[in-house]
Amino acid sequence: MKNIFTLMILVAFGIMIYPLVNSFKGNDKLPELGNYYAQPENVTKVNSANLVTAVVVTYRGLDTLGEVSILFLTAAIIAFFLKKQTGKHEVRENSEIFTTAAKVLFPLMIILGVYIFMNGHLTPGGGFQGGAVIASAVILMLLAFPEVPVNQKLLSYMESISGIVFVGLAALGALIGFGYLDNAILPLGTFGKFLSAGAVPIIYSFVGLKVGAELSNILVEFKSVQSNE
Amino acid sequence: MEYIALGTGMLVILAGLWAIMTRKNLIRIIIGFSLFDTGIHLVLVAISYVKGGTAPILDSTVCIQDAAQRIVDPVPQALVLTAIVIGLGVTALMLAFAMKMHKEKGTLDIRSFKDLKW
Amino acid sequence: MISPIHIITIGLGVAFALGFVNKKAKNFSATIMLVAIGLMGAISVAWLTALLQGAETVQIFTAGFKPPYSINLMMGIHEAFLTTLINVAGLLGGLYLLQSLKNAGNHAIMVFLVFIMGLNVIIMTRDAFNLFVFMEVVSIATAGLIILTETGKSIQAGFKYMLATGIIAGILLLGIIFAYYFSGTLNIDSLAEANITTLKGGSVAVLMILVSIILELKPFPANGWALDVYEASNPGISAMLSAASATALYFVLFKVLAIANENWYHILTVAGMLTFIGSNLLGIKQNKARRLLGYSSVGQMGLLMAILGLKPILGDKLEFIAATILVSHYLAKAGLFWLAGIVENDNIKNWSALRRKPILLVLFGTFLFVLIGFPPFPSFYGKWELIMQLSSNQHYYVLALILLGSFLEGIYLFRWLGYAIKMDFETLPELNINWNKIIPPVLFGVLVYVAGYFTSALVPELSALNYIPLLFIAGIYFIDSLPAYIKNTVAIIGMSIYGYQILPPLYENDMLRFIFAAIFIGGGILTLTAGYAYKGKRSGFYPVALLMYAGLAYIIQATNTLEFFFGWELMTAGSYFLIIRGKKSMPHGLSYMLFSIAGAYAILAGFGLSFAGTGTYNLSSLAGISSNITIIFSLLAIGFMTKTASLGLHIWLPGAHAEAESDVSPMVSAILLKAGVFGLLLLIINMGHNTETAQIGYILGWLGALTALVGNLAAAFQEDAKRLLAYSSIAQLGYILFALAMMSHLGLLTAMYYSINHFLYKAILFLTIGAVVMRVGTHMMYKMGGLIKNMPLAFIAVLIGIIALSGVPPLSGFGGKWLLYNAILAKGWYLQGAMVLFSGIIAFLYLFKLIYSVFLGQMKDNLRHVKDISIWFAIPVYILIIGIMIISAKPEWVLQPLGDMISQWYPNAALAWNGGLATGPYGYWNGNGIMITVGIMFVSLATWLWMMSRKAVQVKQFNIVYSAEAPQRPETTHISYNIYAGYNKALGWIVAPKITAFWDTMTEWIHSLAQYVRQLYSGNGQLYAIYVLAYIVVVYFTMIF
Amino acid sequence: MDFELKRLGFTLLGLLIVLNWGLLMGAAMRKIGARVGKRYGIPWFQPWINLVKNYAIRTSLSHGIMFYLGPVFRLSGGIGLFLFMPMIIGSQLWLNYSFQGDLVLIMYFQFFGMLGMALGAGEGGHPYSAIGISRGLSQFTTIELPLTLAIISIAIQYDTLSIIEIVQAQQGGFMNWTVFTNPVATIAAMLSLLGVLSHSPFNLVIAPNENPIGPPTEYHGSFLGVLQTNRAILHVVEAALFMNLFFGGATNWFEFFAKTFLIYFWSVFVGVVFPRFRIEQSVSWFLKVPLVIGVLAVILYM
Repeated sequence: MKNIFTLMILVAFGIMIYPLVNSFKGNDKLPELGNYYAQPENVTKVNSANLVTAVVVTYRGLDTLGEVSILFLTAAIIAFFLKKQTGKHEVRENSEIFTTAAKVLFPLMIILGVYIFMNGHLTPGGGFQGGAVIASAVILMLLAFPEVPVNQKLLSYMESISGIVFVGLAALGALIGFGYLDNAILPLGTFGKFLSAGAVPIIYSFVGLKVGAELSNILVEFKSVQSNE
Repeated sequence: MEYIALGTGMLVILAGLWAIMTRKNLIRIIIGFSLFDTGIHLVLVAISYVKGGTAPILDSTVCIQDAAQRIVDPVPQALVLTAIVIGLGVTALMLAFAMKMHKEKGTLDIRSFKDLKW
Repeated sequence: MISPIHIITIGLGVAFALGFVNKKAKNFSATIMLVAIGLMGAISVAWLTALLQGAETVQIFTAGFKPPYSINLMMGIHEAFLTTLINVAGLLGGLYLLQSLKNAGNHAIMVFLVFIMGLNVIIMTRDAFNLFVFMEVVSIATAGLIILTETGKSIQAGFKYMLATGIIAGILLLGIIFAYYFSGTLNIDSLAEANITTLKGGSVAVLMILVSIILELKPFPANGWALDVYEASNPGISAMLSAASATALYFVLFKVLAIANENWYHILTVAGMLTFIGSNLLGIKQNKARRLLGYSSVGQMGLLMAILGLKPILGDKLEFIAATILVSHYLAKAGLFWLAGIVENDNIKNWSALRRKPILLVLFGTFLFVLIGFPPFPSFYGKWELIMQLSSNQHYYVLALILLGSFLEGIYLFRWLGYAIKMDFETLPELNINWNKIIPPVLFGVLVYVAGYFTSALVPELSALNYIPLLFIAGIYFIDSLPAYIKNTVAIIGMSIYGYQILPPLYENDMLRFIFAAIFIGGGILTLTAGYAYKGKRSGFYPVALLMYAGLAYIIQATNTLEFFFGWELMTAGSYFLIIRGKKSMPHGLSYMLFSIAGAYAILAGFGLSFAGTGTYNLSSLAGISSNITIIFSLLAIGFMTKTASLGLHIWLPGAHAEAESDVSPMVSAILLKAGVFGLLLLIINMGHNTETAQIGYILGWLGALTALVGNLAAAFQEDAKRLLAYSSIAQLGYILFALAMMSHLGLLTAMYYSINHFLYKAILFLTIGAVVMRVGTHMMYKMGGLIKNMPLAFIAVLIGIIALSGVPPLSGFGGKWLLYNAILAKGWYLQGAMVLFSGIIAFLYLFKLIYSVFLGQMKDNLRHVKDISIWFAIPVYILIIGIMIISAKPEWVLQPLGDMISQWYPNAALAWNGGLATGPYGYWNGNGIMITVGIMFVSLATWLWMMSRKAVQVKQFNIVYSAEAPQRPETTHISYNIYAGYNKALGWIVAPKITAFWDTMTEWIHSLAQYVRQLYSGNGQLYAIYVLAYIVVVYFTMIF
Repeated sequence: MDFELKRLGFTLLGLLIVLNWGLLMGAAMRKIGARVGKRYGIPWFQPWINLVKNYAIRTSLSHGIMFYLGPVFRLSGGIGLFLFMPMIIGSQLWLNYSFQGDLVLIMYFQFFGMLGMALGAGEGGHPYSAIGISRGLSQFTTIELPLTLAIISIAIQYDTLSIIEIVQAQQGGFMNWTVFTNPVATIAAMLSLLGVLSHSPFNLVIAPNENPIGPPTEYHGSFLGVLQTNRAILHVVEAALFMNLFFGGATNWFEFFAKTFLIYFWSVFVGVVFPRFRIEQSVSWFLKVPLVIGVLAVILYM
C-alpha cells in the first residue's frame, strides 16, 4: 500500500521532469559561456590547454575551493566521528602474489597520480583525478598490508600544507592580480607547454596532493574502525 | 547520443529515488542515493555535449583558432567534476553514519531508528 | 578596506592551518578558531559600517574575469548585514560550544569554522552553481556538527538530515544544470535576465531550484528531518542552525527569487503560511523543549517565507518587515537554544530550573516576548507594518492566518513561560553554568533591546515616544536586589513625578484622558503604597508593575494607533507578569495572556483595516473611516472587550484576579480593566456616530446586560472572597459596556461615572479583602467570620465599599444608578435596562455574603488573635474612602466637567445642574441634600437608640437564642457556605459554566487536531524523504493547474 | 428658613400620623387574619402595648456595634423612605423632602434599611438570622424585577420619574389613574407588592416555625421596639408609594388612609388565602408570571 503511494509520487516526479527531457534538443554549437572560454583571446588569457582545467581552476576556481572544503570536511568529520574505536580486527593473511604486486604497483600508481595532476592543464585529468589515483594506491597498500601503520600525521600535514598553499595562491590573486584565484600571478608561459597557465599547475598539484591525502585519510579511518563485533 | 545519455540519466535518477524511498536497508538506501547522484552526473555530461564536438582540450588536433567550433562545452564537465566529489563526500559520510547506527542497534533496518518523532 | 573575499581566505586558511596544531593543544585551536571568526566578523562589520555611511555596493570578481564568465560575489548592504549576523552568531556560538568542540577535538573545530565560512559565501555569492557547492559545504558541515554529541539520537537525526538534504541538493543541482542549458549562464543575475520560465522545461528547472531552496527552509510537512535535528543535536548547534543557517538560507531564497515569475509569490505565501500554522499547531502538543523550539523556529521561517511571497504587495516595506522579524527570530531563537543547553532538561515543565539564576529567567521571558512580537522588540514593528500593509492591500485571509498562527505560537510559548515561572524547582538539580555559556545569551538578550530601540527609531510614528519610563523600569530592574521598601519608594516617586508631568496638561486640554490618567497613575501610587506591607525583596515585582503602568500611560498619551498598540502590549506584558506572580496563578496567567493576545490581534487587525481606509495611523482618523465600519468597529470592540472581560471573553478574569497577590488584585481589577474601557470609549466617541455602529452598539448593549447578570449571579455563588470580587468586577464592567453601548450623552456619562466609582470601591474592596486574606491566610469566606471585633478598620472600609457598590443612597453608587435609569429611559433600551437593574439588585446577595461571612457571624477559634489589616493597606483604602465621600456629597464636581467633556461628541440634551441638584430628562437628584438628610436622620436615630440601650450588656459569642442549647463550634453555627442554595436552585442554570466548557472544548479540539496531525512525523527517515519528494511534486502540480 | 422649619414640623407630624396609622392598620390586619382562621385575634391596641413594653424593658444585651447599628439603619431606612416620599399632593408642606430625589431614590433607598438590618442581625451570630437574611435577599431581588419593569413602564407613560409629576398626571377623575391607563404595569407592580410587604405566601423570611427565624431573632427590648416602629412606618410608606404611582395619589389625609388601607388589604387578602412558598418557589414564581406581565407592560409602551 505504501509502495503504491511511493510509486505514485515517483510517477508524478517522472511526469514533472518529462518537460526537461522533452525540451532538450542537444547543442548544435557551443553555448555562450563555453564559446567565450573557447575564444582564442580568452584561451590565451589563462593559457591552459585543457579548457576544463581552465574552468575548474580559474573561472570557477571558487567552486573548486568549495569542493576541496567538502572533502576536507568529510575527512575531518569522519576523523572525529569514527575515532576512539577499539577492538581487534582479525585479518586474513594476504596471498604472496597480491602483496608482491602491491609492492610493485604502489610506487607506479603514485607516480601516475602525480603525473596526472601535474599535467592537469595540458592533458585530461587534474588534481582530483590524480588524487584519486594516489588514494587507490593507498587502499591497495591498506588491503595488502593491513598491519602496517599509516602515518596519519604526515597525511594531515600534507593536507594542511596543500590547503594553505591553495588558499594562499588564491588570495595572492586578489592581492597582486586581478582577482581571487587569478592564475596570472605567475608568468603564463608558452601555451601547450608544461610551464604554462600561470598558477594553474601549481594549484592543481596541491589540490591533487590534498585530495590524495584526504581520501587516503578517509580510507584509513574507515579501516581503523573495522572490528569483529 | 546525448539523448540516450540524458534519458538514461533520468531513468537512473528515478531508479535511485525508488531505492531511497522503498528499500529498508540503510546500505541499500545509500546505494540508491549514489545512483541518484550518478544519474544527475549523466545528465550533466549529456548537456555538455555539442553535436560533433570533441574533448575541450587544445592540442595538436584541436588548435586554438577553431576551438570554438570543435569542442564540447567545458562548463558542465567542470561542474560534473565538482558534483562527483561532493557526491563522494556525502556518500562517505552517510556510510560512516550507517556504520555507527548499525553499531548502536545491531540492525540496518531504517524502521528501527525512530527514537525521534512527533 | 579588506576585500570580503578574504572571509574565505581566513576561514579556509585557518581551518587548513589547524591541521598543524598539535591535537593536544585544544585550547589553542579553539582560540584560533574564535579569532578567525572574529576577523571574518570584523570584515563584515567594517563593510556594514562603510555601506551604511554611503559606500557603494561592491562586486568581487574572481580569476580576473567579469561575470557571467567567472564566479562573482557581492557585498551590498544586505550581504554586509547578514554576514555580520552570521559571524556574530558564529563567534558567540563558538564561544558557547567551547567545551563540546574541544572535547570533539581539532577536527570539530575545523568543521565549525568551515561551517561559518560557508554561510558567509552562501550569502555573498552570485553564482548558482557556486551557491550549490557552498550549500553542500554547509550541509555537510551541519551533518558533522549534529553529531558533535555522539548520542544515538543525534546520529539518527544526522542520517535523516543527510538523506533529506541529499535529495534536495540533487534536485537543486538538476535544476541548475537545466537552467544553464536553457539560459547558457550560471550567474543568478544573468539567469534572471534570461527569464527562462517562459519555456516549459525552463519553468521546471526554475521550479526545481526554488522548491529545493524552499525545502531547505523546512516547510511543513516536509520537515520532519529538521525537527529531529533541532531536537537531537547539541543545543549550541541547534542555535547555529536556527539563527545562522536559517538566516543565510532565507537570503538565498530572497536572492534566487529573482529568476522566478509572479506565480512563485503565491506558492511562497501558501507554503509559508502552511508552515507557520502547521508548525505552531503541532507545537501545542509538544513537551520537549528543544523540539518545541524546532517547531517554533520552523514556524518563524514559514512566516518569513510568506513575507517574501508577499513581496508584490509589501513593496519597499518588505525589507523592513523581513529584517525585523528575521533579526528577532535570530536573536531569540539562538538565545533560547543556548538557554536550552544551560537548562539541560528537555522537559518544558522542568524549565523552572531557570529560577535558580533569575537573570536566565529574565532572558527566557525576553526571548519569548520577542518571538511573539511584543514591544519594544523589533518583531513588534515588523508585525505591525506587515499587518498594516496586508490590510491596505485587502489581503484579509493572509492577515487572519498570520494572526492565527501567531496565536497558536503564543499558546505554547506562554504555557512554557508559565511553567518556568511557576513550577516547583526545588527538586531539580543545580544548573551547571560556565562563563562561556552564559555570555552569549546575555549578550543576545541585551542586543535584542538595543535592536528594538534602533528599530523604533526607523518608525516615524513613534518619534514622539517617551523612553524615560522604560529606562526607569530598566533602572528599577537593576536595583532589584535592594529591599522592597526602597524600591517601593523609588517607584512611587517615579510615578509621582511622571504624574506631575503629564496630568496638569491633560487637565487643561483633554478631560477624558485626564480622568483615565488620574485613575491609572493615582491608582497606581495608591496601590503601590500597599506594597510597603511586604517584607523582603519582592524580586521582580516592581519592574513588571511599572511596566503595566507605563503601558497604561502610553495608551493615554497615544496620538496614533501605533503608539496606542505599543502601550497596549506593554500593559499586557506587565499585567501578565503581575498576575502570574500569584501562588496558583499559572493556568490563569496563561488564559489571561491568550485572551489578551487574541484581543490584541483583533485590535491590530482593526487598526490595520482603519489604516487601509484612511491611510493614516492617527487615532482621530478612526472618525473618518467610511468603509468596513462594521468590521473595524467589531474587531476593535472585541479586542477591548477581552480586557473588560465581557461575557464570553471573561473566563480568564476570576482566577487571574482571585489568585493574584493582595495588592496586585486591585491593580489588575480596579485599574487595568479601565484600559479596555478607555479603548471602547475612544472607539465610541470616534466611530459611534453612524447607523452601522449603532447596530453593533445594540448587540453590545445586550452583551453588557448579560455580562452584568451572569457576573453578579456567579459572584453570589462564590465561596472565595477574591473570586467573588472578581466576578463582581466582570459584572461592573458589564454595566459600563452597557452604558457605553448606548452611545448617548447620558450613556457615556454613566459609563465614565461608573468607571471612576468602580475604581474607587473595587480598589477599596480588593485592598481590604486582600489585606484580610494576608492576615487570616485563606480566601474562603466560610473559614472566616466575626472579624469585625479584630478588624474594625477593615470592616468600615468594606462597609463603605459595598454601600458605594450597591448603589444605596447616599453614597456615590446611587448616582450611577440614577444616571443609568435616565440613560435607559432616554435611549429606550427598556428590557436590557431592566436586566441591568435586576443585576444591580442581585449584587446585594454577594455584598451581604462578603461582609457577613468575613466580618460578622461566628468567629473561628483559630482567628481569635489576628490583628487588623496592615496600616500600609489601610492608608490607601482610607484615602480612597475620602474620594468616595467627596463624590457622594459633591457629585457635580465630577459629573459637570465630565458632561461638558462628553458634549464634544454627544451633545448634552437634558441634564442640567443647579448647585447640587441634577435635573435629567426624567427625574432629579440632589446628592448633597440626600447626604445631609440621611446623615442627620441617621445620627439622631443612632443617638436616640444609644440613649435607650446604653446599659446594654455585651454578651459572649455563643450567648444566643438557640433552642435551649448552646452551640459549641463556630464552624457549625456560622452559616455561610452555599448560603444562597435556594437561589441557586432557582437560577443557578444561568451561571452553569457553559462558556468555560465551550473554551475547554475548543482547547480539546485544537489539541486533538495537533495530536492527529503530528503523526505525520513517524520518525522514519525514509518517510521524510518521501515527503520531500512528494512536496516537490505537489508544488509542481499546483503550479501547472 | 421659616418655610424650612415649617416643613420640618409638618414632616414630623406626618411621621407621627403615619406611625400610628401603620400600627392601627397592622392590628386590623392581624385581626382579619385571625377571624378568617376562626380565631379571636388581638385587640386593636395590641401594637401600642407591644411598643411600650419593648421600649420599657430595662435589661438589654448587645452583640457589638453593628448589632446596635442594625436597627438604626432599619429605622433610618423606613423614615428615610417616608422623608423622600410625597404624602399628600396639593400641599407643599406634606411633600416632605421629596424634592431631593425622585422615584429612583425611593427604589434604592429601600435597600438602606434592609442592608443595615442584615448586617446588624449578622453580627448577632445566630444562624437563623443569616438564613432569614439570605432568604430575604434572594426573594427581594426577584420581587424588584417586576416592580422595576412596571416603573419603567410608567416612566415611559408619563415621561418622568418624579413621583409628584406622576401623581399630578393622574389627577382629574379616577379614570386617569394608572391602574386604568396602564393596567398591565399595575398588575405587575401589585404582584411585587405582595413580596415587598412580606406577607404570606412570601413570608418565609420571618416565618414563625417552632423556632423564631429571620433577622430579628436576636433582637429584643428597645431594639425590637425600633424594628416594630419601623415596620409600621414602612408598610404605610410602601402602600403610599403604590398609591402615588398607580392609584392617583392622595390630596388629603382621608383619601390617604382609604387608599393605603385598601392597598395594604390586598396583600393581607392574598396572604390569608395562599400558603407559604419555599424560597426557590417564590424566586421562580416572581420570575415567571409577574416578570412576563412586567415585560408586557414595557413592550406595550415601547
